Amino acid sequence: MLAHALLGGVIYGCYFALVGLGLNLVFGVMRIVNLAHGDVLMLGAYAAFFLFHLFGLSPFIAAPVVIVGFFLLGLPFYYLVVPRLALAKDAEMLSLILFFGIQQIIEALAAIAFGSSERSIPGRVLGIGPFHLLGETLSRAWVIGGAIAAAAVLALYLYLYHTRSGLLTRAVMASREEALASGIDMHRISARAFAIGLALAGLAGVFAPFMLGSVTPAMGTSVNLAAFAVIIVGSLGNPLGTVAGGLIYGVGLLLMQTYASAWADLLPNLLLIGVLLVRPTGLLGRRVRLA
Amino acid sequence: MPADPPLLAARGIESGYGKVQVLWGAELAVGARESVVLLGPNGAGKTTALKVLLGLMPAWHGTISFAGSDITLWPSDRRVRAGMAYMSEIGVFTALSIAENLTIGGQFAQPAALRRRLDILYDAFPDLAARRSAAAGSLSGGQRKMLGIAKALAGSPRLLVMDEPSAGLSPLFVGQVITILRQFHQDGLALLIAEQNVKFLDLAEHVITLEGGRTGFSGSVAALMADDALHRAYFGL
Amino acid sequence: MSPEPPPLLAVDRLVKRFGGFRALDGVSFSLKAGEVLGLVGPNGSGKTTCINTISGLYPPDGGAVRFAGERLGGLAPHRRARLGINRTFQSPRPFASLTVRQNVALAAAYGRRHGAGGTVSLAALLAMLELDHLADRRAEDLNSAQQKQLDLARALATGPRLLLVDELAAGLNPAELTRMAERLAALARDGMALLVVEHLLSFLDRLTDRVIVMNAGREIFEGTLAAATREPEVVRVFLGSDHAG
Amino acid sequence: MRDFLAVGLPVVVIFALLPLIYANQLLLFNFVLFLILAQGLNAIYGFTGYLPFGYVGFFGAGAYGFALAVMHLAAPPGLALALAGLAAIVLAMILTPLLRLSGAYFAIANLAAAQAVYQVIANPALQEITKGPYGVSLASVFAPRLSYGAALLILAGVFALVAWLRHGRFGLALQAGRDDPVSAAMAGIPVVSARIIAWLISALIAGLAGGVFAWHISVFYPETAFDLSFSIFAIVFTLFGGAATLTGPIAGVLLLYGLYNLIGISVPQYFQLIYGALIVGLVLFLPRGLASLLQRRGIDVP
Repeated sequence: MLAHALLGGVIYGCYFALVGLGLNLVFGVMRIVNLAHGDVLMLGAYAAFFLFHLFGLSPFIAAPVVIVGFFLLGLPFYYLVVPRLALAKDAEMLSLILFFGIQQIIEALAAIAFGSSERSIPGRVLGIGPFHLLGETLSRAWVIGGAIAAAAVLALYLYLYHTRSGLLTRAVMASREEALASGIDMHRISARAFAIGLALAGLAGVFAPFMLGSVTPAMGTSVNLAAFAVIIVGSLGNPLGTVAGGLIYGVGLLLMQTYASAWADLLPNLLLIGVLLVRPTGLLGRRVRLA
Repeated sequence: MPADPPLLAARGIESGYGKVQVLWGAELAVGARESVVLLGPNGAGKTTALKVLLGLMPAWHGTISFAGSDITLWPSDRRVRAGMAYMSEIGVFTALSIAENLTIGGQFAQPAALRRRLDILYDAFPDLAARRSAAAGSLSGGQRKMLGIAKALAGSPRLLVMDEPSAGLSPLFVGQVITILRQFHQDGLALLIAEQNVKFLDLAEHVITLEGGRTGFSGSVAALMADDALHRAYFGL
Repeated sequence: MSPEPPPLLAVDRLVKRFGGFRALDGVSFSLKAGEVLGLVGPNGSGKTTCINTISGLYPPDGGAVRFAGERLGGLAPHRRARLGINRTFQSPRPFASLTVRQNVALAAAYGRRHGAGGTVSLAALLAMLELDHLADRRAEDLNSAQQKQLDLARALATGPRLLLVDELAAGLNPAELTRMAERLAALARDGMALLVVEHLLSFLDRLTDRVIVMNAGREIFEGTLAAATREPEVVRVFLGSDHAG
Repeated sequence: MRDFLAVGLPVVVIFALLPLIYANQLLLFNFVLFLILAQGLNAIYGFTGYLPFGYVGFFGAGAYGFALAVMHLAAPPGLALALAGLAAIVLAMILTPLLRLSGAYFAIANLAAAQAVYQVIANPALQEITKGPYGVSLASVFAPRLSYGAALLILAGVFALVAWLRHGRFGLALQAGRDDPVSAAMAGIPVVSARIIAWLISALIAGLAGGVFAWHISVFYPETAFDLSFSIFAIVFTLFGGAATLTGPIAGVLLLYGLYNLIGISVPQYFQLIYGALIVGLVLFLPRGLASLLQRRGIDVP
């Protein structure tokens, strides 16, 4: 049972790393707290649901569609909203309230458009039969969801560390001030990072029906709390630190579900508060700014 | 006196932070291939002046031109693309490697041109060439300064604007910085260096002093020495 | 021989580190009631750090600050204010959304030590700093010179015995400078001890002739201002080389 | 006191008289409830700048504090109400270290805390104590007119408190600490302890609101008492009217909650949509709320 929980935990860890990844990228580059992150994920899940039920398209096709679509929506959205925020005195706090408002809008629109009933995609569309790994039998949908999440994390790594645009993105994360002084076009880089953040959330959403269970318009808040737990446990402002946070979270969640299932829902919240109270700098790295 | 219009000219610059006005009509000009040292004690507005020239802070009043264009309202990335480079007092990204810092400096260059430029820079800065993939944060203060210069030069600028390259440096390193800057200046690079370290006057063809956010003295080093402008700018007594 | 009374402020080998950087590297000096001491030096020499450490914003990493004979240790800033230590800020930090009167009244209500400063009324304080006609304006609507006066008014409202002044002169016009210098001089005549960090030496010159010159967290000269500007070491530090003599 | 007499008291009196001419007492009660909650949020957000997304956690703690006191101690409503307030204060004391965090992290951690409290109370494993997800019934103490009256008393107290915060030395000290904690400390203000007091006061208000809510509706489920809409509504009403004033949150509640009910509760999503759009518009164009329209012209808004 322990081996199963640990193995499942690693798979879930990869998935939750993906859930936190976009949020952390946006925070790292723009110092903006995207409270609508979980709702973007929810929209990705609905996109996958409708592409499957209306057009019979599998999540493997929905994934690239969602990535490209959300990326293209993210660019204008950035220019519409974020530059105005940057002018404010306390941009971080204001961004939180602003995206809270955006979250409410998305959630309401989703409820109006899709209704509030629970939606799901049958797991068999990802392949039939159980999956055997290291002597354990796992759900095939889990393994695929985890593998795609790992691939997305790897893709972001390659972008950040092996392209010029990725280098400039890391430069902005390292020091906004020096990035400006170096003549980096902050808005171009930020808009791109913002759009990538949305695309990653959308991708996580496509596989949410298999990893998180059924989809509802109201799922955003709990996804957000999980995502914040992941990035705060990991390393705030450093997207790749999210992997460690995701793994800790995933393994913790599966262990809780295995040994204390009644209390498993508490994990993200307790982890979040616990880390913030005990070690406000995050377990692994960058500081959470203290008041 | 050169008849050509200056490469960079700033007229009547006023600026500041929030409600605190720091510059009260500063005047500055740098000719093509000229080196200008901006002298003044701390608090005189040197850093602010440079930031306004680079577009990192808005000019409340006044105009700035560079290479014949009015750049007063340009964003800073456009100014850098047009041939201005800025080395801030920090100068480098400590979290990134030496090679990455240089690539950021040359972000607007074509890959082939950047490679050629980096070869030249690594020749000029052998310390950096030996440790290309080391994090800039692992360098000593003097080496960081050298990296900052190399990074600023990676984009092959026409004008290098520097904020206190001597800050935090031992006299030995100050000498090295001056030597390397002289070398690039002789190859045609125009310099505008804000300093309180008078040693940099060795490099200057023209000196401007800032006193309380206004241009004080403007002239040759010899004239500066003849006048007691220097002592007045620093001690105000 | 009656023993000399202890100085009001005694800073003893004070050390403050930020990471590996020693912003204060063993600074010592003392200050008596009614005395004005200037603190000068290039940027980054540790002057403001010195003020921040004495006022309690930074805990010291070594050495001691004694006030009226008592060691302050890690005493919180608001308690130091109530003991009679106060300060102004290099760029003024008013309570932006409160009125000028509220700014000053709060400092008087919370910061005044027992039995102190009963002589100066709020109205007199506002009048002295030319803020009386602005009393009901929000602090954020003042210009920078007025905000500096407000910073000083707020510090004075606590009835300090020691006032730490950080770069008060920058941004003031000549007439304002003259009035400010006269005000500070008057405070010293009334027995207040002043530690004045200042770049504008001509301003400092009107207040005191006793200065400490700092460089790299250490004291490199103590004496009169005039002597300081002739001291080769000081000139070297200010100008960065021995170019000018 | 002037603000209380001019603005607060008339509102209380109007809501005391309205049941005589208007029959929907539950609706009136909800108005009073949101007036209390908005001012309670105002006490912490308006005066210290800390925005508690999980404000509903204190409300829920109060509701369950009341319910548990009635169910297990057979406490009379007055005592149960006091225990409701106490429950919220205890929760706030446990969460006090969150105040060390800067704004955004504080808000999120507070939200997580509210969720955690909900998950504990709704947990089937605790059915013996809390009745878990099956909800509580307090029919034995049901007395809608009394509980409405109690809500009005709480409202009057909360109005008086906020009026005092606006002009009293303590409230000004809080605002000074919000504007600049460093210079506030130099003015002799104990910024941290003042903030903690405001935090406990704000929690107490939500706890009392939760208690009186439990009393008034008498049958409810964990998801009713911990409904995130309580946080959202309180935040929207306060932001819309203008924080750190007495009138702002009142105007927010009367206008927005009035609108909410005027159009009808049947499609709550439309209101969520409108409220979301309002927040976005406020942040981008009017971050200090309606009150700032007047304040900008130099008019003092009570």
